[in-house]
Amino acid sequence: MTDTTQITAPPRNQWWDVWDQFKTHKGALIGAIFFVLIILGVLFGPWIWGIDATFIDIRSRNQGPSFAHPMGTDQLGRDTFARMMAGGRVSLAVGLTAMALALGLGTLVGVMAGYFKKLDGLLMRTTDLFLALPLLPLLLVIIMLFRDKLNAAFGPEGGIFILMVSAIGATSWMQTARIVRGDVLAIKEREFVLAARSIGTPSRRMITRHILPNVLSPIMVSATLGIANAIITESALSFLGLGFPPDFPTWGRLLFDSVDYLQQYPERVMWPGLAISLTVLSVNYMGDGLRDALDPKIRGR
Amino acid sequence: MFTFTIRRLILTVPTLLFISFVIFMIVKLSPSDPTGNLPLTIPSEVREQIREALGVNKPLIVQYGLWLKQFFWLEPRIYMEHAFGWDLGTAGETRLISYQTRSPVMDLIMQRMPQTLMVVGTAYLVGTLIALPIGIISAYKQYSVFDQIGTLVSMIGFSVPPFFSGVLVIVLFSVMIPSDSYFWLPSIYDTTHEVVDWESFKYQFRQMIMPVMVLALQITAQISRFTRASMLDNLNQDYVRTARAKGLRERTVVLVHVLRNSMIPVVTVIALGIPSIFGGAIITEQVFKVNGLGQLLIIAIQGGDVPTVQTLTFIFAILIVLFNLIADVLYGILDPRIRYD
Amino acid sequence: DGHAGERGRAGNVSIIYWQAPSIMNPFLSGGTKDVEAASMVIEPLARYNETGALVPWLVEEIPTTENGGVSEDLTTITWKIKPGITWSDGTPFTSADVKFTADYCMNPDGGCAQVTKFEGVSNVEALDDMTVKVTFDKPTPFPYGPFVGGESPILQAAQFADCTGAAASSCSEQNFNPIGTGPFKVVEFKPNDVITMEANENFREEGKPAFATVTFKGGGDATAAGRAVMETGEFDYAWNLQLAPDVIANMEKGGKGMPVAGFGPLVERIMLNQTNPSADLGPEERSVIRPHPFLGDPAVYKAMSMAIDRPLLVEVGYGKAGKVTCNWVPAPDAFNSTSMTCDKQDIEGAKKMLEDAGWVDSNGNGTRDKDGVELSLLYQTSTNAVRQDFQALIKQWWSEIGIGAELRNIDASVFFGGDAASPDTFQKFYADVEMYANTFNGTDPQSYLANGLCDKAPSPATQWQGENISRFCNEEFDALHKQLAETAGIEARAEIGKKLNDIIVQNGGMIPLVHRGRLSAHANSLGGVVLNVWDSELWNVADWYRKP
Amino acid sequence: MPDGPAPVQEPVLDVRGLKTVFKTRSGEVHAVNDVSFDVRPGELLGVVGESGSGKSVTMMSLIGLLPSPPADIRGGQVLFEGKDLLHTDADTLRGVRGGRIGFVFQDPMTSLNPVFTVGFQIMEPLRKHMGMTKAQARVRSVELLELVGIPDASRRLKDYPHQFSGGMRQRVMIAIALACDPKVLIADEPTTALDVTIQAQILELVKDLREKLGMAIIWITHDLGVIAGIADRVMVMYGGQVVEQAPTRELFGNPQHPYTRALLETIPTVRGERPEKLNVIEGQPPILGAAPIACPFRDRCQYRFERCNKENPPRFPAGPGHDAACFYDFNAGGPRGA
Amino acid sequence: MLDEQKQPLVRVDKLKMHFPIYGGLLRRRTGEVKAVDGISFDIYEGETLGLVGESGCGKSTVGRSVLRLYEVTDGSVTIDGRDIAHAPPEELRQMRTQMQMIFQDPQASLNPRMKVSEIIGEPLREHRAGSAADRRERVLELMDQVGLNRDFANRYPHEFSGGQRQRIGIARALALNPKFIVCDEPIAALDVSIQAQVVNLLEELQDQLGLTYLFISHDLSMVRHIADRVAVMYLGRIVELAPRDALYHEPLHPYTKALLSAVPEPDPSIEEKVERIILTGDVPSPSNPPTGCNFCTRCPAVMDICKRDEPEFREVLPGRFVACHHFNDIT
Ligand SMILES: Nc1ncnc2c1ncn2[C@@H]1O[C@H](COP(=O)(O)OP(=O)(O)OP(=O)(O)O)[C@@H](O)[C@H]1O
Ligand SMILES: Nc1ncnc2c1ncn2[C@@H]1O[C@H](COP(=O)(O)OP(=O)(O)OP(=O)(O)O)[C@@H](O)[C@H]1O
Ligand SMILES: [Mg+2]
Ligand SMILES: [Mg+2]
Ligand code: NI
Repeated sequence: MTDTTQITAPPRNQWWDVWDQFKTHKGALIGAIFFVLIILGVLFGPWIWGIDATFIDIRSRNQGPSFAHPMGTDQLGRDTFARMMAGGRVSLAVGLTAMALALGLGTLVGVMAGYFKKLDGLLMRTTDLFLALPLLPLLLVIIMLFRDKLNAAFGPEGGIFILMVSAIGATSWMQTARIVRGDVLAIKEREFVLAARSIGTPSRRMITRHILPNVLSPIMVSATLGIANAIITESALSFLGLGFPPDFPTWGRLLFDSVDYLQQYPERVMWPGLAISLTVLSVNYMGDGLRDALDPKIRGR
Repeated sequence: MFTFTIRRLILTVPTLLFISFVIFMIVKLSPSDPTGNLPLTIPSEVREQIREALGVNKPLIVQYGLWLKQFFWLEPRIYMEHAFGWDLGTAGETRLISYQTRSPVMDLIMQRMPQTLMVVGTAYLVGTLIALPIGIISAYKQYSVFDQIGTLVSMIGFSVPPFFSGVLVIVLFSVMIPSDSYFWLPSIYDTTHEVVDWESFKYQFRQMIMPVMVLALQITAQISRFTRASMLDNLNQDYVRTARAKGLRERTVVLVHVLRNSMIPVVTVIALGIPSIFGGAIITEQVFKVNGLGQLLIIAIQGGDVPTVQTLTFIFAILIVLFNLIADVLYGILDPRIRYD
Repeated sequence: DGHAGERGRAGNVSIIYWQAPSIMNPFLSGGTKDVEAASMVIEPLARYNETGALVPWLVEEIPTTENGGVSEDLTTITWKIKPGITWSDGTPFTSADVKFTADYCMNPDGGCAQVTKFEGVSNVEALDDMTVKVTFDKPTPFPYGPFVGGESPILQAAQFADCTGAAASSCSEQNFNPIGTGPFKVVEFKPNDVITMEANENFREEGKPAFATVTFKGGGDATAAGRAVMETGEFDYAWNLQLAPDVIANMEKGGKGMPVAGFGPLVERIMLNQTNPSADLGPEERSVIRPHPFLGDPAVYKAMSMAIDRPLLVEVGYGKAGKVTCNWVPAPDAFNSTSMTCDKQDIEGAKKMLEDAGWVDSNGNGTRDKDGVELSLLYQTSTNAVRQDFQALIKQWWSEIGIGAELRNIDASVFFGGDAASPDTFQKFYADVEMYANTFNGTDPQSYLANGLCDKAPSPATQWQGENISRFCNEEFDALHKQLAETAGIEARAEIGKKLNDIIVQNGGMIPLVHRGRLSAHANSLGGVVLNVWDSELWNVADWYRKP
Repeated sequence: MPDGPAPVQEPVLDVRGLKTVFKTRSGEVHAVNDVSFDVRPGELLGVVGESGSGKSVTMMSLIGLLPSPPADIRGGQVLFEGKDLLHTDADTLRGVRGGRIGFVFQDPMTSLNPVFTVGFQIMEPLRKHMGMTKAQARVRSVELLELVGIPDASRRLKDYPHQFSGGMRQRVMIAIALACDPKVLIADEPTTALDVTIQAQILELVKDLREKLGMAIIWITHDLGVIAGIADRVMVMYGGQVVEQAPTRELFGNPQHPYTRALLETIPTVRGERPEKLNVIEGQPPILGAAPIACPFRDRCQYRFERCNKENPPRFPAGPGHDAACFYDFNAGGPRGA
Repeated sequence: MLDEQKQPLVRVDKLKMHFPIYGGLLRRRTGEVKAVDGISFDIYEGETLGLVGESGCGKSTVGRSVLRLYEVTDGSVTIDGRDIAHAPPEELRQMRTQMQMIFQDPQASLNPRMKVSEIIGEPLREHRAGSAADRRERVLELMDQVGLNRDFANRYPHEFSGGQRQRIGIARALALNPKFIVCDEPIAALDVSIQAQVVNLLEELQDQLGLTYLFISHDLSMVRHIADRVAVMYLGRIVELAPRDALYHEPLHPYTKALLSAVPEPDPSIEEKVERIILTGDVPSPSNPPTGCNFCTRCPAVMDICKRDEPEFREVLPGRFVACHHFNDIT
């Protein structure tokens, strides 16, 4: 023990352990690879694939898959592949941001309610209240209510994006809040929190250092469910005519638009349907794997 | 238990009042206009006149007060009069009137209730009945082929929006299959159909198959996942080992000891899902033309029918609050360890 | 075949409307679905046939100046009711019912959606049981507003006596189940869902209707309705299938039914803003002060029109249910001007025209400009898949001739909602061009043509109400319209109408695109369907029968 | 205290060469290695060893209570009433389980099903194994509860486990295990979770019951004090193996395995001498990764020598009814000769 | 240990800790769990006071209240001359450096997501300014002190065995050089062979650093080993407090007697001779303790007065305190 600076054991981040465990879950690994591929695809695909998603080539409309158009074209001759990528960007962006918002809100409320006894009653009643509000109708009303104001401020796409994300986010944080609160309550009783208190750690650091890292796994799991939920809600809103404008591709929109052509051009339904299902599926499997990987009982030694 | 229930019941009153206010205001403030759906050829003076006739232009707080009174005081009395034949002096009072149909909102809701309950309720039942065994077997045989397939199917069920799966089954069973075939299924739900004999029952059954299955797929997906998780939690408990040590059959161990415990959270989740039956499955109803409460709501929203939207939304809220309460009470009843008092 | 025979011989007929009827009283709702559902039960004195011609319905003949039914000074019209007509409850149909109907709708507290039909009516009197005289407060060359067409049917005075004025909306029993003279009567009305009807045993025509019962289903979407008629054969008649042409074509292959199209005066057009909508101006000035920075230049709006490939638009958007048109009023036929053609796209010609007028791309940014004014415009419309396709296509064509366009779409309920507080209504027109379709009721376009009058322009002073959306203003037009209002005789009126149409199109009030028809579908086995766009589609439901 | 049973009696349960392996993600865990022992009727066999030494796994392997996977019983025989329990059909095994062999688990808080009444849980094996009617079973359950010292038994049948205290729950567990008059009762650390005063109650009860019912008892614990009080014979386990076995007095008086010795030395007492400093066994218990090829205790052993690293010592006889798995002969004071 | 010159470092006076129970329609306070119900004791500098009793009798609650991890209901706690029970937050925070705690469950008391070095370094981070390098140096020093290999600094708690984890907990408690440490059953979760290691370590540290311990345990034999004086708790009260040898040799209170007699002896020859006092029944609920003496429901020597009057906790022999009516006459 003479060399005090040299630490022989590698400083191994626990995320590596999580990753090791995650890797052993086959479904999760495949899911993760898929998800990364999809994200890379929609992010960088449009750079590589030269055709613009809004470019109309009216002469080649309603074509089946070919080399020029791997997924065919739509009724105006726009390239479906390009539209799928553009749509994926929006759908995933909606999914990820709405999820992040719901998660942020849910975690904030959950942690506050769980940690500060005084806030608990108030925050949990608020959560109950939100749970008691029938969501879909309210979502519809909210969208009707604010769409135009936001459109005016951020342009039609930006406005509806903000609206969609905040509407979905604001109506789906409650479950997370409840779960997080429950976990925080349990963690608060764990001895290491008491230990930190006996040291004199103030609440702020107590939350960031001890509570939050330990409620991570339910949060992560809600996160994966949240993405799937947001993508699907967006498509349902498209169906009810309240989603993004029709010329603005999202997977939900593309799916909805092509349902009419189910018999003539079944592949048109297939692409967005497949994209949504695969994303949701991979995200769900990832969630399963993450839950296992983040559970120290399973990960243990 | 009893005081707990009473306490919760009392607490629901302010909650509901607050919710009613929120709902009233949100819906009211939305730019929905009762004349929005009239043809363009109707000039604006006429629109204004219609609005005036519908009482849209009164102060908000007056409207809220009136609405509250109608909802909580007038309508219950009217229903009591209907049910018991009393006279409670409701004759001259104006009820909650829908803008679109100019008829009492409550009557509309009552009219829609049967088909929604029939279709969505059956779907919920079927979905639950399918989900439970799937969840139980998946958990018992964790990571088996059955479990993997169950997971896959339920995730697909979770990720396929009903406007897609609905249309898909319609194309498969109503379009591709000739209508004289035995397997042909009607694509449009007949809400006037009455079951009087075996034949009409068969027809009712056939017309329910598709909407019920499309809905049940989603319900199954969710409940089976939940059941599986809950079963897994319990399968590792010590008391299961005790039961085995007693020499009980595997079936008894799982179906009596584990199931009973696992069902406690599942049952409450199922109870919490029941309000959604009344809320209808808006999209599925739309696809199969099961004109239930969901469709009523969506038409009302689109048509700017403010009283209908408010009332319907609020009824959903009441149901949610109520079933939350029921779920909590159920939890206490099912789990002898829980004592709320 | 099933043409003739006893009443009710053909069993049930099923009709699907993807918009569900919410009420059976057209006076309380102007919705087409409601008007048409009601038309099977309650009837007007006269209605339009499929060609747009007036036909007597509950009266002996159509009153005209020739037969003396319309007074020489054009201020009164006298209807003579056919004898022997009874309501479905067996009581006789009299002039008192007609007079009651007028009173009902003209009551200011009733919120009658059809008051425009009674515009200018100063008095309605029952001269005797069979005669009704309508007096107008000024000479009315086209006096066929009240009691004509599906929107103005006759209500039974006895049934609605207690439902006038403010009480109108509380009479849900009456509103759902009006007693009528039509071929059917309501058995059960489920608002926004299903109407069940049965044949009216007191119907005036022997052996009609052929069907004993009607199932009138509402709700869903156009695709499902079309599919139910043409593919699965579950329904006999589907209304207004606003679907992509290839979808319709594919459904037709199902072999169970066929689409039918009819053309009224509905025109999809691009309105050109005559005022300056610049966002830099205050709300009191925006879309009020004239002129527009460049849309007043004939070269610009003509080039814009030439760049459009209308046949392609028809093919992409409407198929059978659309025709190329260059006119504002393409129907009825008599009013359809033939002085312009526009069915050829001419990109080169358009470019040249702009070039000649001095619009060149001097700064190389892709859009032409002149004197520092860029040819770039804001193009708005309501949210609707076909319109967005049109927008995309037209934007591409315009960009080919060097006109830039920014697209915008607004939710239909806002766009057409008429909310004076919203900046996005089509009436405010805070854009350079906007696209929508408009039409008029009946066959006489006089009041429709009034939408081009200077003083009908929406402005802050009128709370943005008014139908002259493009703020077109032309002295010649105003004068000519005045002349129309004083002219009787269909031919003379048509001549003036065409001229008015030409003035507005040629002076850049609008760019008409597609003359839209209505497309419905009926089962192959359903006979007697005559699609009528001038009146209720179900106008002749009494004549429908089942082909063997 | 009865001094060692008559050796002529046939064992009721005879375990020979039991091997149990767990297959886990990170490789195999050899939890039980070649464990052999027997119990005779009326005898109380104490099993001690530190946590993870394989005590519970051994006992659960006997009656097929280990879930498989991950558990895999690799070999051995468990002779009970003339049958090999490792190789009988599931039905017979179930008949033995709960019928002929009763089991009491460590944690009384979680071992009872929380949603069934205590009565239901006691009556279950009675109805299953003894074919009793409900009424008969109820009478018998009341008897059983009274036997284990629960006052007001007939009323408490209707109560749920959470309405009982820990000690009472453990009594209920014992009542369940005794329900069908088992020949063998296996108690896996039944008092570890209880307070000393309650533990004393339970120990008193077991002594009583053994005298009354005359069954064989296998009593697992890691508290040598408990063993000293009730066991006739003791078996010490370490690292998945039996390292020493002897009659109780013999073991405490003349331990023959370094682990046993060290263990006896580390334990503080409330009555005996109070040493200034506690003795410790340095080091950590072994990891049971692979089948042992050397003595599992070698790393912590003071008497270790070359051979210990190469061979796994077999159980050498060390006195009457006494054997120890160690190459060091304490009687002789040196390594065992070849 | 009855060295009168020695000053008490910790002085607990009539400490009460009642947890409220809410119930009824309005969630009113309907009662309270009297987890600690008026106890007093002193701990002298450098001494170890053992606190024993059955599960649920309030031992942990005492330990936590003394460190003011709970807001006490009544009574006072003075440590090193400063009133802990009523100190304002900032002062309390500073005083925390003087008093630390070691916990029962070495697994639960370490944040599973922090590295060992972070765990041990946390108190330093909270209370000592200083560079990261200084801190690290101190952490390694502490690890040496408790016998942990320095190489383990970057590992996570789950990579350690129970005994090692407890050493981490001890190192954390030592980080700020406290005077007083509350050990709340520090060995209960450990295996017998490991327990001795930890106890020895605690003793060594006490000698080296002059620490004062409140050693909570239900293991009477371990307490006998480590404590100088022992307090026996029953249902929220201390029933007996005495120097170690005296207590084990000759317990005075009937409960102490029963408790001691219940401890099994790992020696069959002694075990045979032990006279067991088997207590009947269960411990009453602390929310509804019996009137009079707490122990009267189970006491083998119960008298009438026990059911009426609460016995006073007083010194019956020099240095020996008992709360029992049997000792009423002794003054
Ligand atoms: N399901 C399992 N999967 C993998 N390893 C297991 C499993 N169950 C037990 N083990 C391992 O088997 C070994 C023996 O465990 P066992 O439970 O028999 O110990 P024990 O002596 O009963 O200890 P304790 O005193 O803690 O009850 C341990 O090393 C343990 O880690
Ligand atoms: N936060 C709390 N709220 C309510 N009651 C509590 C709380 N903490 C402890 N109690 C109650 O106070 C009593 C004493 O608890 P405490 O944890 O101090 O006992 P203990 O002697 O430490 O027991 P153990 O040996 O099991 O740790 C118990 O009845 C317990 O239920
Ligand atoms: Mg064990
Ligand atoms: Mg404690
Ligand atoms: Ni003896």
